[in-house]
Amino acid sequence: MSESEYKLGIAQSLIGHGKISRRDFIHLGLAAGLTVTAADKLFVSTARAEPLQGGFAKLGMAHGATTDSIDPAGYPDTFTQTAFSGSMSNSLTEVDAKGNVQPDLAESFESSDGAKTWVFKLRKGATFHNGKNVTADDVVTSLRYHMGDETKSAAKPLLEPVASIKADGPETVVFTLKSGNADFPYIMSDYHLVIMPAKDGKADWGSGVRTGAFVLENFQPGVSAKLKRNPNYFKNGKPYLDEVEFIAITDLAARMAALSTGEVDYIGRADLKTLGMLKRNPKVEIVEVTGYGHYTLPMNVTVAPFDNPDVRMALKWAINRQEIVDKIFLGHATVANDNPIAPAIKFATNPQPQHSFDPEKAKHYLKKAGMEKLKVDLSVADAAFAGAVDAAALIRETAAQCGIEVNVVREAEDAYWDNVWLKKPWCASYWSGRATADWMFTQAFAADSSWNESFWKNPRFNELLVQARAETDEAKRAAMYAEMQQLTHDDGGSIVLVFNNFVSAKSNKLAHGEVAPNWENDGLKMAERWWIATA
Amino acid sequence: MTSYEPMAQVHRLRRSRATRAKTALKKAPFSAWFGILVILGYVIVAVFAHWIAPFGETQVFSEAFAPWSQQFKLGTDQLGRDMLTRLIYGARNTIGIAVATTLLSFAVGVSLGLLAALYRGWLDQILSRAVDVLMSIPSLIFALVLLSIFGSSITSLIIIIALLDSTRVFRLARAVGLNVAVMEYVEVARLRGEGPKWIIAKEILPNVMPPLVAEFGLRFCFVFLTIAALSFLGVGIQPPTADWGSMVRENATLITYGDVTPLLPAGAIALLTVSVNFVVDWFLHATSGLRDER
Amino acid sequence: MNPVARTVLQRLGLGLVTLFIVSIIIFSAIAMLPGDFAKAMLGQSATPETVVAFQREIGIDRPPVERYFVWVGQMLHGDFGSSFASRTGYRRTVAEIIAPRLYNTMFLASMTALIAVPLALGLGILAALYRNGWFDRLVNAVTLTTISFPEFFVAYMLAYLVISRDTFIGSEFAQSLPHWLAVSLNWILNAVPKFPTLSNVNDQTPFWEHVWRVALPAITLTLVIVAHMMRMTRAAIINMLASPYIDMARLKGMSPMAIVLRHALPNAWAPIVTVVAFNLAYLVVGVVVVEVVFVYPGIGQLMVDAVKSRDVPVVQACALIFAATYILLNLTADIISIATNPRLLHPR
Amino acid sequence: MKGSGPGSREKGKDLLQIRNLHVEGFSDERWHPIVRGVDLALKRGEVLGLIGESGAGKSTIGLAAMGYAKPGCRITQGSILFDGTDLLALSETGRRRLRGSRIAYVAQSAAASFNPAHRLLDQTVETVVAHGIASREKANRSAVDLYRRLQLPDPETIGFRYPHQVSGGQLQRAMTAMAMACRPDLIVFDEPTTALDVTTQVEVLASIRNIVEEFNTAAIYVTHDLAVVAQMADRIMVLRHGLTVEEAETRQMLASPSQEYTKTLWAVRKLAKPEVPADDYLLTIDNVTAAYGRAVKVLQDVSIKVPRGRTVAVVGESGSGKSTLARVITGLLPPLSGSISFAGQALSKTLKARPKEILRRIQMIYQMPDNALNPRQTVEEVIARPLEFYIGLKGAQRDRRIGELMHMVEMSETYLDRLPAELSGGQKQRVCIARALAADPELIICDEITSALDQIVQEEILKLLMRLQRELGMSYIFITHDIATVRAIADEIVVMHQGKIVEQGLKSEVLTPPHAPYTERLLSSVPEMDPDWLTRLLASRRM
Repeated sequence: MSESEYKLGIAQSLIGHGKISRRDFIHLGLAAGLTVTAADKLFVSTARAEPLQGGFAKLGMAHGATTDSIDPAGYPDTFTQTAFSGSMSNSLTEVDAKGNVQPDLAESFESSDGAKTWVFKLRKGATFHNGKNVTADDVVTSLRYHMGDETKSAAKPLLEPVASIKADGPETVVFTLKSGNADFPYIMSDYHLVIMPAKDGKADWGSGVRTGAFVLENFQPGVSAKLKRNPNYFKNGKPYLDEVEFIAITDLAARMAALSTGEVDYIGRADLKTLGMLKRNPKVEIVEVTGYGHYTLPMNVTVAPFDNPDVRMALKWAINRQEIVDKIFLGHATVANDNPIAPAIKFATNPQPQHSFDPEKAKHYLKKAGMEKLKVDLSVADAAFAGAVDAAALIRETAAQCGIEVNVVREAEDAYWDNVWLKKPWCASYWSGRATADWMFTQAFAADSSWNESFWKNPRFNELLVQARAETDEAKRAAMYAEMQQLTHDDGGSIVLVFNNFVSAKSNKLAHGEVAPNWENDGLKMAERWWIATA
Repeated sequence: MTSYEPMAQVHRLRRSRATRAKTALKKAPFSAWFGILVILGYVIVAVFAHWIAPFGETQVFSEAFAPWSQQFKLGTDQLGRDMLTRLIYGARNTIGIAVATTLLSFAVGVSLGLLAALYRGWLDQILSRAVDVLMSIPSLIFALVLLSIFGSSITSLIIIIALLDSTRVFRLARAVGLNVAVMEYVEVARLRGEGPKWIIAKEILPNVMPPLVAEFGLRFCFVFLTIAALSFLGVGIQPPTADWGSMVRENATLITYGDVTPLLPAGAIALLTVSVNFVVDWFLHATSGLRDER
Repeated sequence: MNPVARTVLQRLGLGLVTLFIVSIIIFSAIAMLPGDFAKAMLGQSATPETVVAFQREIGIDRPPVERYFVWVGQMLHGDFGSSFASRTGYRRTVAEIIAPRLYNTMFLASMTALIAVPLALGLGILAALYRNGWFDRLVNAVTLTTISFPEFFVAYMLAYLVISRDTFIGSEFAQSLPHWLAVSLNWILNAVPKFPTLSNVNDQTPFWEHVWRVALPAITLTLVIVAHMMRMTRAAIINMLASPYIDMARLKGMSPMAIVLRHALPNAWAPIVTVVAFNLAYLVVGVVVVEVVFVYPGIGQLMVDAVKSRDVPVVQACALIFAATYILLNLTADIISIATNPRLLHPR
Repeated sequence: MKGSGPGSREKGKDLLQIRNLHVEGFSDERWHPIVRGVDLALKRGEVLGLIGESGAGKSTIGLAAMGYAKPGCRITQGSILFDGTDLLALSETGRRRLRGSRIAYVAQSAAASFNPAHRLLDQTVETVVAHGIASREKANRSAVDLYRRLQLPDPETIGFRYPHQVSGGQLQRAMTAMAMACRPDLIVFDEPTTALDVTTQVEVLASIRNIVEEFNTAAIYVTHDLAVVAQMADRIMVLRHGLTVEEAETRQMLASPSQEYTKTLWAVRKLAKPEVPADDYLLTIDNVTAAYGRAVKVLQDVSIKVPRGRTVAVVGESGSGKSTLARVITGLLPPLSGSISFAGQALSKTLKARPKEILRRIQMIYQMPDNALNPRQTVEEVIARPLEFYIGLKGAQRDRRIGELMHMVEMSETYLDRLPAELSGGQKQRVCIARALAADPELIICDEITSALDQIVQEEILKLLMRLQRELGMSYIFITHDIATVRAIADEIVVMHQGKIVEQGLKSEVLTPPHAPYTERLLSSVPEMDPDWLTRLLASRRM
């Protein structure tokens, strides 16, 4: 090893601690016989490998409203989810970048009784921001906040299958479920189910005292939230950043401009249209990950003509999904196949045949249904998902070639979920996706789910759903889930159009590891996981 | 001229309104000519949109964001619809809606304003106070609320904006109407025993036309921009109907990168409003009878 | 009674009635909107039980008429009430929600007014002085053009100017231009100060940074409102120039500047201040679009947000503030009109 | 001037010489001449009267003497030598320096010509200060002095008032003070008393004459009123259609006008009609009291009887309530008390309550035909409407009747498709008369219908009305402030002052002494064609 190589080695170790600048490092690299590019690459990869401590990041969020609060019963969008759940708080578990459930505030969890009883052990030494130890009582109170008749929590249906929660000593929590569920730990990773200190037997969310990597310093609803590093965080070394500020920038153009001018270091939901142009900016990088989220067009199968499976099939063949991916999502999405389970999720299959735009097949099924022509209303608003109206416009054009007249009804954006979804026979809908097949099916396809958006009640499907949930043999489970996915594909009332990508953009000042796909903004935990790349 | 010998005066043919307009046009400055030609152009495009446009309003082609080419003169939009076609239909929809709105707003505002000016008293009080109330509510936000209640259909768009806008028309009509209502020829008509319909239609209205016509142009521009702003906030004219406001909004992020696509509809809006303003300017100047110094 | 005092009292009384009616209109309008706060908040994840529990907690399960009178009762005690975003033990009063937003809005409005009003008056006076000359035509054409663009477009264009300082030279557009043109355009762009395109401020923002942050919105609004005020100033002055006393002033040998400033302007204040008041009111109540584009936390966006989430107490308060602003500014305009008109100020 | 008083004036060198002046005005899309080659000379201390009908170009010449052309006018030819300097050759700045300081102007309507936004004193001294002639304090003191000399009340404080707080006659004097402030060499008086009541006019004329004499200022006095100019001018120039008709010393001009046109001007004053006593009464007004709002009563306890087929002249100055009387009769202003009966029947107080037939029988003609004719309606439309409305005439019948009416008012049918703007003042008034006649009325209320017209036209209109009365037998209520008109047309006279009737009766009774005191004052204030009239009147009043 030459002297310069030796120096380079030392320098490399210094990068991790932020003690050497990119420029100095490249100088050393040149001395060691590297090219500038190679030295730079080495610097970046080393820097990534060894996160730096310290620094301040401004993160532009695509949401934010004056009604936002730190109450975990709400958290309607990425601002509150990222700033309050992901950065400030912990749930019992979390989902890693590979899609596997990992303990978070819990240290371990195990099941018994056919996955009906779950025991979670809490992490020792985990404290709230005010120094108090996290106890099983806190966990029980926090979760009960989302249960019962009086709760207003959006997470209430999640905990519906839970029969009882008990504290077993200060460090153990025991869940008894109404029926077995092998994926229960995944549910405990939900962003609503954060652990708060108990106060007089009630979850104290108002104080903002949580367990997470950051402590809330200043919050102006709809404007910004500033958080400071929690020095006593239970995860060693984390977080890397000293301070983060979340800024609500709901206007797309403004968000893009803010990143371009360096006024923020990161933006969620980048503009797909101008992504190509944004890429040209050498100071900006795109962060893209295929998520679990998907856009659907649920048909109410209890209402004519959607009660006829052939009509449903005709419509499934009358849509050009690739065109929608290309035009609405500009390629930043994956064609879906009327199967809500994203390819990255365990047990995902791709049922055959792949549904694509085929006027002949569409006409064939239409004829099979005993119809020459079909006229249906499609109720949409961009409140369902951005681009829903445009997508409907495209569907109208392709369906027309199959003898189907799709009348696009523009619904009001306000109260869309209240007035259109689950009310109109055919509408647009969005699912941010769930980490497991069971979770997804249970919420959106199970016969008794209040969110069964197509009112689809396939006996075989529902039978399999219950069996698979409690089945612990992986191979058998896989077979069951494959059959269920085939059923939703062939018979189901939801047209699953595409899986969306989470497309965000950051300045090269920020660095990160592998990005988690379960939620936006690195599984909502970017503040905890990301760091400043260069000194 | 004196009437020293009234009967002997040489008979001079009264010039018809058309010839008057002709002479006025001849004297019109360049800006007015420019404005008139542009407005005419827009009207022709709007009326004959169906025949002029190369493609259908919502016809989709495979290539989105196609560059300018022989087939797509101005390229295609985000869904692969021909930009030129959208612009042309946008002219029809946007101008049509703005004209309808402005006409309705004037029908309501002028008739009520002149009635208030003629009768004064409690009718004037009630109308004026109602207008005060309406004007004190920010119109953009109020329109937003009303559109959410009644839905963003074109009919409700026209009616709501027209009603909110008619408050300003009412004020102007009332003010100019008051000036005319005190004229002696109106008194003559009242002494004759004429009803309000005659007095407003025949005695007052013809004499308040110049300021009202000028205001019509300005309100038209304002309505136009209001619709664009509402489209920007997502409650204006709804897709897939082509309209310039939402076309700008859909592509607004492109501006940041110097792409000219969103400039086209915005330019179309601006060109029209500038033209209308030029014509109004000239019209006001020509009818005010006010002569500036040489 | 002094005519000013009489007008003020009379108009304030009327203003109160107006405010009362506005509150009824807004309340009924919001009541007629589909959905309510609970449904809006829960969105897709709503279940009937959670909605009912939510409604009960914030009291919107009561009939609207009852809620309205409760609200009026609070108002009469000077209490603007609590936002629906409040929770048990975590009260968010309307006043504390609105106060910073109102400050921001007033800040932007005053800054714009400080630029726009003197500019408009100055340009209007000069245009009247050199009427029909090249200066007049130029100012007229430029201002006409600026009001002809939708304001969000003006806003985006300004933001583009700032962004393109860095990106212009590399853009396709620049490459399609001749080199010398691209270079000189780039040079001009670099002369533009690097105004922030993001005007987000909060209560900890220092004063001068606040000023700096609202530069772009203030310039946008200036471009939007200057034309109207300037044209009215010009028109009002020129209108006065046809008066016999202007002829008299000319025959007294006054210079054109003295005629405009001393003889025409003092009599033209009434229409000018009316238009200025109208535009100032617009600066307070009508800038929601600009707030959205520059992410400025003003009261307009707050009201739009509150309408979307059906947060009735906040909507009501915003509407009343807007209406009061409008009434007070108009009253001010009237007072100035009276104060500048000796006939009204000193009746015979 | 007439060599009376202490400061008998000596005339000095030539001050102003205008040669071959041509001025054009722009209207109807073209330039056409207003003044067509006028020569004029004025010596220091001399007063020249310019007289003529409207459109004669007299005001334009007055302004040209200042090197000024109104907006929309231009001086195309000629020279204007003021004290040896050609004003037209000077720069605008140079001319501006002369205006106000050496040549001053007194306008017709002081109320309109004072800037309403500034106090009188500020406006009086403005030129002095702006031209840098004196300091502000000195100018203020001098202004107060001028106010005193012009016999303004409270000269110390009147300057602190705003124009609207001062009466018309006082304003006109204040304007003279403003013109005098720089002690100019020349003042142009442009009809300074035309808008004033006769009694006020006398005082203003006297003040102006005094001050001009006192400072030995040269003046151009523009007016249409011969009697007035006779009091003021040393020399008179008669103008017509932009040309000089004749020019002479005042006394000579009055005594023996040489031109035919001048003689017609002189002749107007002599129209008179013998009175005819009443035999039957059409309209009876009993103890009527009226007010606008709750303000001061404008009419107090007024009783008038209007005989059938005769003319009652209601005479009074502005504010006497004579126009209010017309509004009460027509029903526009319901009286507070009292009653009116028409043709033996009680007349409803409000317009609304009156049937169409009653409305038809009472018609009204206004002072300003410009305001009384809808500028957007053609003559035909104007006359046709009452025919259709009251009588229900249609088609050929209506057209024939329109022709008859046009004939009655001595107008050619070729005017039928004209708009009011295309008619002269006299023609407009004829159209108004035709409109009134169209209703076939029994009573016509004429509210100052001749006062906006030139004298010759006035006479034609009066003759027309008298002829129509003879032929159609209508009654007239003739509201006027002009004694000459009263002499011409009235059978009976009602003199009003401050809302009350001062005197009423047959014309001969009222016009022959002894008069009521107010009538005396009114009658004596009417200027006469005698150059010494003013001097005599002032002398007699001083006694």
